[in-house]
Amino acid sequence: MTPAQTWIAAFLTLCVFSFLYKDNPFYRFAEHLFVGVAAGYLLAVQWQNVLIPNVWTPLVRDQQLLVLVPLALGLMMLARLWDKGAGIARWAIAFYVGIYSGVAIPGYMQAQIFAQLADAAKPFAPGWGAVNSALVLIGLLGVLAYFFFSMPHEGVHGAGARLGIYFLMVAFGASFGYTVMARVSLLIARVQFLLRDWLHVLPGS
Amino acid sequence: MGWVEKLLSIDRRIIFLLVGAGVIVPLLLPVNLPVTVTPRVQAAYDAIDALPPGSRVLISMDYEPEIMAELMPMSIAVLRHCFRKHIQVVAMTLYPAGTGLGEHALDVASRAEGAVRNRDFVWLGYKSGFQVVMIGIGENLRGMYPVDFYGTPLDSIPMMRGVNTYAQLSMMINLSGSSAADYWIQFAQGRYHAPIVLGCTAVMATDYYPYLSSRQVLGLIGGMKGAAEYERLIDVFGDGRRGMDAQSLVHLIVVLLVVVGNAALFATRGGPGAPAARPGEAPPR
Amino acid sequence: MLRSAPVDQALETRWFDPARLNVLIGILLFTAFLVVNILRAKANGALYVRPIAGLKALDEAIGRATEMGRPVLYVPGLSDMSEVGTFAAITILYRLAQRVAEMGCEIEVPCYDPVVATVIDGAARDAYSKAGRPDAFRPGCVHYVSAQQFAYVAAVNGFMLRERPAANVYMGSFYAESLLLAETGNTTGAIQIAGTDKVTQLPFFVCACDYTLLGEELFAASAYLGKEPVQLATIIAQDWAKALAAAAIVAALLLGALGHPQLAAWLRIA
Amino acid sequence: MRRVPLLVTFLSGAAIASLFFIPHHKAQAVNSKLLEWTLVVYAFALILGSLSLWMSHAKKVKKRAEGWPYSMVTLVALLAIPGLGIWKGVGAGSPVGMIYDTVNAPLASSMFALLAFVIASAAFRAFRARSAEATLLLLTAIIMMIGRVSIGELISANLPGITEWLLDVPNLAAKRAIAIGVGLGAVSTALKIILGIERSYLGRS
Repeated sequence: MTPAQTWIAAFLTLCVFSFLYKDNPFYRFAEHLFVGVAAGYLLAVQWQNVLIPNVWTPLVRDQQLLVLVPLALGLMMLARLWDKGAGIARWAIAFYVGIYSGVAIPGYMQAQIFAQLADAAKPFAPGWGAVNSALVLIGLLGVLAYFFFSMPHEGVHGAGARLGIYFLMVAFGASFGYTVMARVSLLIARVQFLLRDWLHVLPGS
Repeated sequence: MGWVEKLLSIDRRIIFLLVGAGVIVPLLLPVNLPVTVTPRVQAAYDAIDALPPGSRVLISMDYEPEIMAELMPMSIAVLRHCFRKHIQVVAMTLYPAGTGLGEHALDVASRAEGAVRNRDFVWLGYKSGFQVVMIGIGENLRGMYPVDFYGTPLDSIPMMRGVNTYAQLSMMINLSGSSAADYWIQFAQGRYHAPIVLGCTAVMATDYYPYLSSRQVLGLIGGMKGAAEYERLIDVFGDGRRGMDAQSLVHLIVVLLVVVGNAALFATRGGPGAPAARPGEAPPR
Repeated sequence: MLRSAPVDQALETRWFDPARLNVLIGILLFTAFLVVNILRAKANGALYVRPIAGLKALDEAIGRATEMGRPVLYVPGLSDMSEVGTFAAITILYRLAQRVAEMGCEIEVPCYDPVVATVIDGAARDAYSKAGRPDAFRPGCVHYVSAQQFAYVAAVNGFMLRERPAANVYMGSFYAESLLLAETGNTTGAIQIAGTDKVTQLPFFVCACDYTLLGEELFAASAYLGKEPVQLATIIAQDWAKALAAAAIVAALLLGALGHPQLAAWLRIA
Repeated sequence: MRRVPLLVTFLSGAAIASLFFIPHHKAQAVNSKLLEWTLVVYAFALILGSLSLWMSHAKKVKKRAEGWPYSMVTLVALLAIPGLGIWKGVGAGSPVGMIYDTVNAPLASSMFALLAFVIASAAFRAFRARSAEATLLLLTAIIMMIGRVSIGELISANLPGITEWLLDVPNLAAKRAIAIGVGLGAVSTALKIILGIERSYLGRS
């Protein structure tokens, strides 16, 4: 980054942090700038990385007429700009939704269900490991019981579900702790930027 | 108003100041607390370390600047490790804004280890569409990337000789800040059986333990702390380790806030000054 | 310039991958469960599905909003149509909008994804018609805000602070923004009900909201709210699949211990 | 005509789901093509969204509504960035790339870093041990927060081991059950969509 870029970046960083004191014009400016730049950037990227290589080049240079299909679907999407076009836009939405549903079915079945089943069915580790393997199995069955909807949580099933919720809470606690860790890391990096790259009071990387 | 109520109604800006100080002070006055290596990071290191010199790995750096704090230090550390071991790197990103970051990581790491572009690494840059790219590499890498980021045909790059699918790559290393990691597991690992080492943000880390257990992922580097551990393993002092003092202190502050908040509430429970519960409030499940 | 030898790659010419047979059987079995339960539901009507705590609260929340004359805020997650959580969010909104229309209170739906915004707008209009009050639909109550995570959050937080909705409902796929949204909602004193399949965000919703639908409860909720036999049947099909999964694990472990590892091997993915 | 979108969803979904099982290179080429088409549809949807964003801010400016100068900032960025991007590209080193690094990146990372502050204040006011479950969640979170950083090792050499166990056993059990459950939920939703049982995405049920 050039010094001018560093100063702009530092200014914008401080604009955002000023929100911690209270909502103010600097923050509002930064927020609106952010919305515009982000939306504009996404558009530019889609143009350069999708519309040019996947529509323009194959159509104009290579004369692949098949490209007319996605182009037509895309234009149908734009028909939504008018109230009467809603019906036409549905066709494009239907295609889009169909593709991603179709990808999801075998994708989830394989990588999320079968992979986990296969691993859960692995023989127990020897020694103390077996205790852990057994706990994992019990927790797994308990949480599955919790997510069983067609029976009331009573009797053995209720007890299993109760156990399941405790396992869930420990897992949530773990995620929680890690999330705190992640956000703190991001703040550290921001402060490093301000102190090192902008103010030069920290040694360089 | 008793002291407990006063404490509970403290201005949140005082807490913000506390957090700010918790980050700034240790950065200015580091004590360099020790970093212990955890088993999952060790496993990631070992998996990469076990590759023979001359192996080729695919590294996808799938993150944008807002979370580079967590992923850039580990990208540099992993790349340095590869270069040091003479493992050739095919690098790419699935995010347009990741191109500058990936280039930067390669630049820092290659300079530190004396690696050379097109001999020790190739930079493919950005391509759009997660699944499209991942399946594309599984079928025909040159179909996806006829040329590298700088326009050099892959066919004229010596280290790319014979490389055209996951089958010719010893490992897929994903340094990811998003669901791209799930797709790499689903496609590169699930469909094409590439061994995967994953580096991700700390938030994502706990979600991948089932995949570690099922060996769909061989090792896991989580967040800035994971990067710090990796830096220790390859014996360098980077941004990961530099941040660890502040990380420790702020964690301590957050824990204290939880404890104090709960203790204060406990002290007032049932007392005359107890804050009335909001209508509709129920215990969280 | 150095030229490498052309890459010799045998092209795949098989028309079926036998290693994926298990996945195919899994899908077929599940489809069968679905069909059987739909037939059962059509034959005898009511199927039992246990109540989901957060859902009962939805009615309470709408009632409170109506009494107070303040709107209900509905956040359909920060994902696009490729995410299943988004579909659940749309279905739940459809049911919610019907009740809102019946009770005669206002709803506000800011959207993150432009495609989702178009889809939800259509669904909401339809829900109002179905409730018999198409005129009560206020155009513009469903709108696209920003496809940038934090720009979106800034706008929604602003709405919460200014308009003080009586109830905030967060349903769908949520990411880092969950806590910022739920915390702001908490300070305005709204009833908050959340549901997400993104597990990492659940702790924040659990702590900051009054009710939280955990993981797949989100999917179940979308079916449950409709109370239509066909939708309930899908919940039961999922339960059957879960029971089968648990049985398969236990059976594979037992058989494995007795020296028959075939079932465990069959479950392995390729 | 009302049934056409349902047919489109069914055909596209069923096709791409079947292609999962067909490794033939020609089938896989079709697979890639279909996925590529969705990228084009998305690009057009983004144009649609950006137009609606433009219109809402333009309306504010036209009406001189409260805060309209901020909307001007958004409009200028929304016009200038795609213009520059189409003209000069968006890669590293291009003007848009530089604007991204100088404006968007610091804004986004600062916004993200705000979360560190918000978490701390929420930790004090909202994270309450109001029930056995919530207590378990908070206790796990505290152990994780302390045990995963250096300071935890100074407190007790066993802490890192405990956190690893929490991740490896209860966390694994719960996350695995959730993976299976969410996977089934996803497969079921996707099946319902393809089979036309779930139609709310088309604006009618």
